[in-house]
Amino acid sequence: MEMNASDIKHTPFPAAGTMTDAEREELRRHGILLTSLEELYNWGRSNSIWPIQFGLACCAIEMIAAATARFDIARFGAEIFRPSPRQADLMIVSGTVTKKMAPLVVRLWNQMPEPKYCIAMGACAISGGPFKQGYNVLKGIDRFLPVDIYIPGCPPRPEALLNGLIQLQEKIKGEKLTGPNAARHVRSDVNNEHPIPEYGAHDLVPSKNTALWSPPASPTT
Amino acid sequence: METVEQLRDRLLARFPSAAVAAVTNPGAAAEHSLLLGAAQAREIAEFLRDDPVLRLDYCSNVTGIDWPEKEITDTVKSTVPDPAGGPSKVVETKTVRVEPGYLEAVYFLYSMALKHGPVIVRLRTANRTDAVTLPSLTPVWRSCDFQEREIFDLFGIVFSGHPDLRRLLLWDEFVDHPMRKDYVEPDDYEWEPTAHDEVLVRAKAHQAAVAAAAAAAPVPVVNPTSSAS
Amino acid sequence: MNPSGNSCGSFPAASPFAPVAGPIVRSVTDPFHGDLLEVSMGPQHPSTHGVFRMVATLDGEQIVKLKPVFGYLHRNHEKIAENTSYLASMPYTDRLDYLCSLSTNWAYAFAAEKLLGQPVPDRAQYLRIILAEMTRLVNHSCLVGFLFNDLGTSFTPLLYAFREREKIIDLFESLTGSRMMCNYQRFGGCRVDPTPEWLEAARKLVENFPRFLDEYERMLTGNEIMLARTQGIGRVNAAQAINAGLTGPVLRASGVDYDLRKVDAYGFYGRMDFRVPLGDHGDTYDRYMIRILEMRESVKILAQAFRDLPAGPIMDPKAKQRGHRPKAGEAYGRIEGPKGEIGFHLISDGSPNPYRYRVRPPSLINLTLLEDMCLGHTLADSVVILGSIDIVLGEVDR
Amino acid sequence: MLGTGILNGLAVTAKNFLGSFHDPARLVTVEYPEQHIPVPEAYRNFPFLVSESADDPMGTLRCVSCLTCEKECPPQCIVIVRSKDKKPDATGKAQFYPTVFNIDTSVCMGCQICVEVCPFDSIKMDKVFEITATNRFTELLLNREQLAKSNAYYHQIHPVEAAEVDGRLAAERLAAEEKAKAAAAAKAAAAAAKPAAPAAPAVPAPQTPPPATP
Amino acid sequence: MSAVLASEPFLERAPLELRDAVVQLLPAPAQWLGHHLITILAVVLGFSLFFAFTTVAERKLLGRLQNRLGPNRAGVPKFSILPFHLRHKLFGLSQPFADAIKALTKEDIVPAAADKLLHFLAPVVVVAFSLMTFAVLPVGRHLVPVELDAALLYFFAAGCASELALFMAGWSSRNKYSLLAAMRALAQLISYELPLILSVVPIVLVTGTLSTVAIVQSQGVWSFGLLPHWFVFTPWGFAGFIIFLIATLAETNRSPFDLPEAESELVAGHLTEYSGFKYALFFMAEYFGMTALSGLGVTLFLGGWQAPAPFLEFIPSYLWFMGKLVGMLVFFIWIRGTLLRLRIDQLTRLSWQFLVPLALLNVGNAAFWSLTAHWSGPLNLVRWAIALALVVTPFLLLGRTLSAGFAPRTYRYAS
Repeated sequence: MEMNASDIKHTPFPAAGTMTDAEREELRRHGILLTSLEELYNWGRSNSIWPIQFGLACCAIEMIAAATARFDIARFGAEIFRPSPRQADLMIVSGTVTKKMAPLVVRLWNQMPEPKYCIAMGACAISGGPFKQGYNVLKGIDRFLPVDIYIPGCPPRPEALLNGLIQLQEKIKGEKLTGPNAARHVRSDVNNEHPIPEYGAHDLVPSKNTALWSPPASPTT
Repeated sequence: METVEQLRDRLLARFPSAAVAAVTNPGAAAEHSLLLGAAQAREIAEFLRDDPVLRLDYCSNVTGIDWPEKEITDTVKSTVPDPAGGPSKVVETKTVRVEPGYLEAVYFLYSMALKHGPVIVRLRTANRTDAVTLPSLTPVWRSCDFQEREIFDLFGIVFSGHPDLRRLLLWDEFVDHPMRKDYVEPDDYEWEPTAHDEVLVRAKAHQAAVAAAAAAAPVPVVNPTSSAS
Repeated sequence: MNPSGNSCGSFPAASPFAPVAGPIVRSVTDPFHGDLLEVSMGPQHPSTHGVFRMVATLDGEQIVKLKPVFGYLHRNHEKIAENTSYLASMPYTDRLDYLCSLSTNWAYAFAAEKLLGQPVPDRAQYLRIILAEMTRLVNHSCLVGFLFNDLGTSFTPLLYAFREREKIIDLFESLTGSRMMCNYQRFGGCRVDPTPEWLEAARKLVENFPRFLDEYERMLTGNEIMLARTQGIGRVNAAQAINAGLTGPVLRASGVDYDLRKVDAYGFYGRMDFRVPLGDHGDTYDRYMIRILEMRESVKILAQAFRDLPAGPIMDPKAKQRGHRPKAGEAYGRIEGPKGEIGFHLISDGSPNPYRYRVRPPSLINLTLLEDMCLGHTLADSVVILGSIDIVLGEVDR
Repeated sequence: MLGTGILNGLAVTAKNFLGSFHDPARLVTVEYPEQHIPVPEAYRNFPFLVSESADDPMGTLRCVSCLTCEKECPPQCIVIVRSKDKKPDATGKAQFYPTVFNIDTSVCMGCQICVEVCPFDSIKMDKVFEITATNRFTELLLNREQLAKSNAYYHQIHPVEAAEVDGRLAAERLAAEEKAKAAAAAKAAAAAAKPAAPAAPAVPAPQTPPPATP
Repeated sequence: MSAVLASEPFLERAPLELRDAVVQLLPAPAQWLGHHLITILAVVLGFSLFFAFTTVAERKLLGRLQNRLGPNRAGVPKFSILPFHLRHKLFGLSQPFADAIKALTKEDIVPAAADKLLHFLAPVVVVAFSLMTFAVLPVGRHLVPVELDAALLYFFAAGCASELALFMAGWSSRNKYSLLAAMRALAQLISYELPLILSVVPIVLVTGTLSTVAIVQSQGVWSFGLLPHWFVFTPWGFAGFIIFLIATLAETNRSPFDLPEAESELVAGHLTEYSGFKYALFFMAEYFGMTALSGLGVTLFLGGWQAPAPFLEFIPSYLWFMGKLVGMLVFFIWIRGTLLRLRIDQLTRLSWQFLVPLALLNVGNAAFWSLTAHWSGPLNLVRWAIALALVVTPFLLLGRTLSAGFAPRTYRYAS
C-alpha cells in the first residue's frame, strides 16, 4: 500500500502520443472507432460524477467540507449532490452504517441507475471502524454493496475524498465496454441490483451478501 | 437545597405509606439519591414537580441500569472463646448468597425556576425477567418520553402509562435488550485481523462454530440469544 | 395510514421511494373527502441533517401528525464504552456530536473528574473555555448555514459559514492534530499546551469574527422571505419547553433563563462576564437570533479568556494518565454544549471500565416537542423547524 | 420598505462575487491535486513505528512489544505478537521485539492514544492521508514492515516533537551508558578484588554501539 | 426585404446571407422547406449551445458567489488515435458536454407503478413547448424566426404548457414527493400566469400591437441621441419589468420560487423519479424556459436588439440582444445564489395580494401614459410625477400589508 503522499502521482491527463506497441495492438484489435467512442464516453462519465446527497455520520461533515469553498469538489464537476438516487452516479457511504440503516443503503443503491459507483469513506463504512464491536453496527458496507474505492481515515480529510474521487475518475477512464474486462454495468452476467436484507431478531437476515463479501481466511487463528 | 435525608423525611411525611429511602453515593461526587417505591412514584414525582419549595420542573436525564444477579460472599468474623480457656479465636464464616438482579431507572431532576438541583430519584424493578414494570414519569415530565422509550428498548423496563411505548433505536423485530449486561451480540467475526482479548475469544468461537457447521451440514449459524424478556 | 402512529415496523412500505398507493390518488380526484397523505421523510432526505426520519401525515400540505423515527445511527456508543477503559471512551465522545467534539470532550472529562475527585489546573480551565467557545462559534455559524439550506438557499450561507469554520478548524488541527476529532481533554487537564503563536492566531481570529457575523446578518437577518418563513413558525412556550426538557438555545428562545454557564458556573465561567440572550416568541426566528447573539457573547467570553489565561501546568501533576479506577460510586456531569445540556452519567464499580456510561443527548431530548412545533404548519416548515432545533445524529442515536 | 432586506442580501453576495476576483479571503479554494494545504505539525492520521535506521528498519525498531498500546487502543485495531528472544535496543538493553505488529487502518480512528501511552516513544502518528484502496483486506491491514518508518522520517514530519524525543532518549541512553560503565567498573573492581566472586548481574554490556541518530 | 438588407452592414446581414446561400444550393421546390428547416435548426442548435454554456456559467458564477471556483477541469477527452492531446483544461467550459454524454448514456429507470406514457411524454412536452416559444423572439434586426402578428399570445400559450408538463411528470411518477410537487406546480402556474400577462399588457396598450417585432421597433428612439426610449425607463415600464421578473422567476421555477423542485423539502420534487436523459430534458427545459422568458423581457422592456445609443449601432443587433439576455440570466443566477425559498401559501399570497393588484394598477398607469403622450414641457414633468406616484404609492401600501407582522426584533438579556 502506498502510504506516502509523494508516491501518489495524479496525472489527470497523461501524456498523449506516447503509445506503446502493446497499446497500439490493443487499439487495432478493438477498432479505432470503438476505442475512440469508449474514450469519449469514459471522459464524459468521469467528468460528471454526481454523488447522491446522502450523509450518514461524522464523515458526512467532511464530505460537505469537500463541497465547500476551500476544497471545492465542483472543480471536478461533482458538486451536484442529487437528493434523489435516480439522478446520482456515485454513492459516497460516508459514515457508520448501522444494521437499521443498511437495508436502506442497499435500497438506495438499487434505485440508482447504471453506471454507478460506490466509495466507502472512512473507517466505519469500510469495516465498522471504531464502532465495529457494536451490536447494531454493520461491519463494512461491502457486505452488501460492491465498493469501488475505500478511503480509510476517521474521518478522512476532504483532500482524501478528493483523492478518492480522482482515483475513481481514473478507474472510469480505464473501463472497457467490451471484452472479458468490460465494466460492471455493461456485462450481462453481472447483476448490480442486490437483495435488500431484512430485519431479523438480532441481526440482518442475511447478515451479508455472500455473492459480494468474500474475506480471505481470517488471520485470527 | 435540602439534603436527601431531609427530602426523604418530607416525602414520608407527605406520603406516609410510600416507600422512600435514601441511597448514598460512596464516590467522590457524593450525589446521593432517593429510592422510590414503584407504587407511588407517580404521585411523588408530581409532588416534587409542583411543590413550591422544590419546583423540580425539569427532568434532565433518565438513565437505565442493569444490575444482574450477583453472588455475594459475606464474611462474618466472630470471636469464639476457646473452651480450653485460651485466647479466644477469630473465626470467619463465609456465606454465599445470590443477590437478585433488578433493573433501575435513575431520574435527574432540577429546578429551572429556582435554579437548584439535582435531586436524583431511582426506581427499581422487582427482577430482570417478568416483573419489569415501572410507572412512567412521562406524564409528569415530557422530557422522559424518548428516554424512557430508549430504556424500554435497550434494557427492557416496561413503563406503564407511557403514551407511546415503542422501541426507539432498534427495529421492531428485534427481540432482545442489548444494553443488558448478559446480552450476547450477533456472531459476526469472519474478518478480525487485529482481534485480541474478548474479541479474539468471540472470533475464535465464531470460527469454531463455522467449522463445526461446515463439518456437520450447511446449516446457517444461529445467533445465540440471551435472556429474552 | 396507521392510526396508532406505530410506523416503525412498516418501514419498507413507507419508504419515500415506494410507489404511491391507491388512497393517495383518491385524494387527488376527490377534493372534499380526501384521505391524508403519509410522507416518510428520511432517513435519506436532504433536510433531515443525517439519517433522521420523520413520518409526517399531511392534509394537503399541512401537517396533522408527525412522528420522528430514530436509531439509524445507533452505533452503541454506551455499550462500547462499558467494555473499554475510561480513557478509551474519550475519542468516542468526539464522534457523539461530531461538529463540536471539544465541548463533548469537556463534558465527559467533567463527569469523569467528578467521579475521580480530580482537580483541574487553572490554565486548563481557561483553555477549556477557549476551545468550548470556539466550538460554539463553529457550531452556531454552521447551524445557521444548514438552517438556510433548509429554507432553500443554494448553499451560499452554508459555504460562508464553512469558510469561517475552516479557519477555526485549522486552529483546532494545529493544536490537537485533527480537524474534527480533537480528543483533547484529559481527566485532570488538557492534552497539549498551545504555543503563544497559536494563542495569538486564535485571538486575532476571534477578534475578526464579529466582522463575519455582521456580514452574515446583513445577508440573512433582515431578508423579508426569511422573516416570513421563520416568524411565528414552530412556537414553543416556556412552560412546554421546561417540561419537555429542552435545553440550550432552543430553551432560551422560549424565554427561559437557564444557561448552565450561569446556573452551574462550571469551570471558570463564574469569572466570565457575559449575558444570556432570551427570546420572547419561541419561534424559529428566535431560535436563529439567539444563536447569532450567543455567538457575539462567545466572542466576548473568548476575549476575556485570552486576556486572563494564566501560565502554569495544563495537567494536574498527580493525575493518572491511564488505567483509571475510580472507586465505586456515580457522578453526573453536565455542561452547556452548543446544542444544549450535554451530560454524562458515569457509574463505577471500582473496575477499570465504567459499569454504566450514559450520555444525556441534548439533540434527542430537544426533539421531544418536534411534533408539537410542526402541527398545523406545512411540510416546508417542518424541515425548517427541525433545522432550527439543531440536531446531530451522532448524538441523537449514539 | 419591502425589499430592502433582499437588496442587502444581494449586495453581500455581489461583494463576495467581486471579491473573489481580487481578494484572496473571498476565494479560498485550494486546487487540490496541484496545490496542498500545509498540514500542521500536530496533524495525525495513522500510527507508524519508529525505527532508528532506515537501512535496517526491522532490526532497529524502538518497539519492545510491551503491549500497552494494544491494550489501550480504543477500537482495538493493533495486534502484537511478542518475540520469544530478546534483542538489544538502542540503549543496549536486551528487549523483546514484536514479531508481528499489525494495525488495521480500516478500523483505526487516529486518536493518538497509542502514542500517548507508549513508554518507549516507538509509535508515532503519520501525516499521510491521501490513501485509497480497492481491496480492504489486502491493502488496509498494515504489517510491521509497512509500519516501520525511520527516525529521519519522524524528524521530517514532526521536527519539534522529534527533537524533544531524541533529546530525552539521548539522555536516557547516556544515563544507561554511565550506569553500564559504572557497573563494568564495579565488576572489574570486584573481579580484581575477588576473582572467585560470581559474575555481576543485571545490566549487560552493550553488544553493538547505539546507532547514531540523525 | 433584400433591398433593406443590402443597405445593412455585412455583419448584420451575415446570418441571413449564409442561410440564403445554402438555400440556393437546393432545388427550387425544396427551397421553401430548406429555408424553414435551416431556421429551425439554427434556433434549436443555437439555443442548445447557449443552454450548455448557461449551465456551466451558472455553476461557475454560483461558485464565485460562494468564494470558490466552480467546474474548471473538464478539458478535452484524450483520444489515443490522435497523435496529440490538448492538455489545457479549457477552464472547464467543456463541462456541459461531459454532463450531456453522461446523461445520454445513463440507464433510464421508469418506476413500475408509474404511468408509462405520461412519464415518457412529460419531458418531451416540456422541451418541445419551451423551444416553440423561441419562434417569435426577434433575436436581431432581421432575425426573427416567425413574424407573427399575435406573437405575444402565441408566446404565452406555448409557455404555460411547460407547467402542465411538470404536473404530468409529478402525477405520472406516482411518488408522494412528485405528487406534492405537481400540486405546487399547478398552484404556481395559476398564480403567476396572471401577473406575467398583466405585466405585459401595458406595453400592448402603449404600442398597440401584439407583434414582438413591432414592439422592439417602437423602442428604437433616443432622446438627445443618447437616452434610449426603452420601456423599462418609464415608470409603468419599470414597474412592469419588476413584476415581469418576479413572475418569470416563478414561471420558470427558479429560486426563490423553485417550489416544485424544492430540494430541501421534496427531495427533487417532480424530478424525483426521472433519471438519465429524461432528467436532462427537464433540466434543459428549465433553462430554455428561463432563456425564452428573459428574451421576452429583453424584447419588451429592454429594447430588444436595439443598441443603447445610436453610435453603438455598429455592433450587430443580435449581439446586443444576446448581451442583454446574458445580463438577465446573470441576474437570475445572482438571485439564486442569494435568496431562500418561499412557502406555497406565501407564494400565492405574493401573487394575488401584491403582484396582481400592482399589475392591474400598472395597466391604468400605462393608459394614463399613453393618453398624455402629447403633454410636453413642464406638463411632461407633471406626467412623470403622476406616473411615478402611481407606481410608488401602491408599492408602499401593498408592501406594508404584505409584510405586516414581520419585522426584525430586538432581544432582551437575562439579568
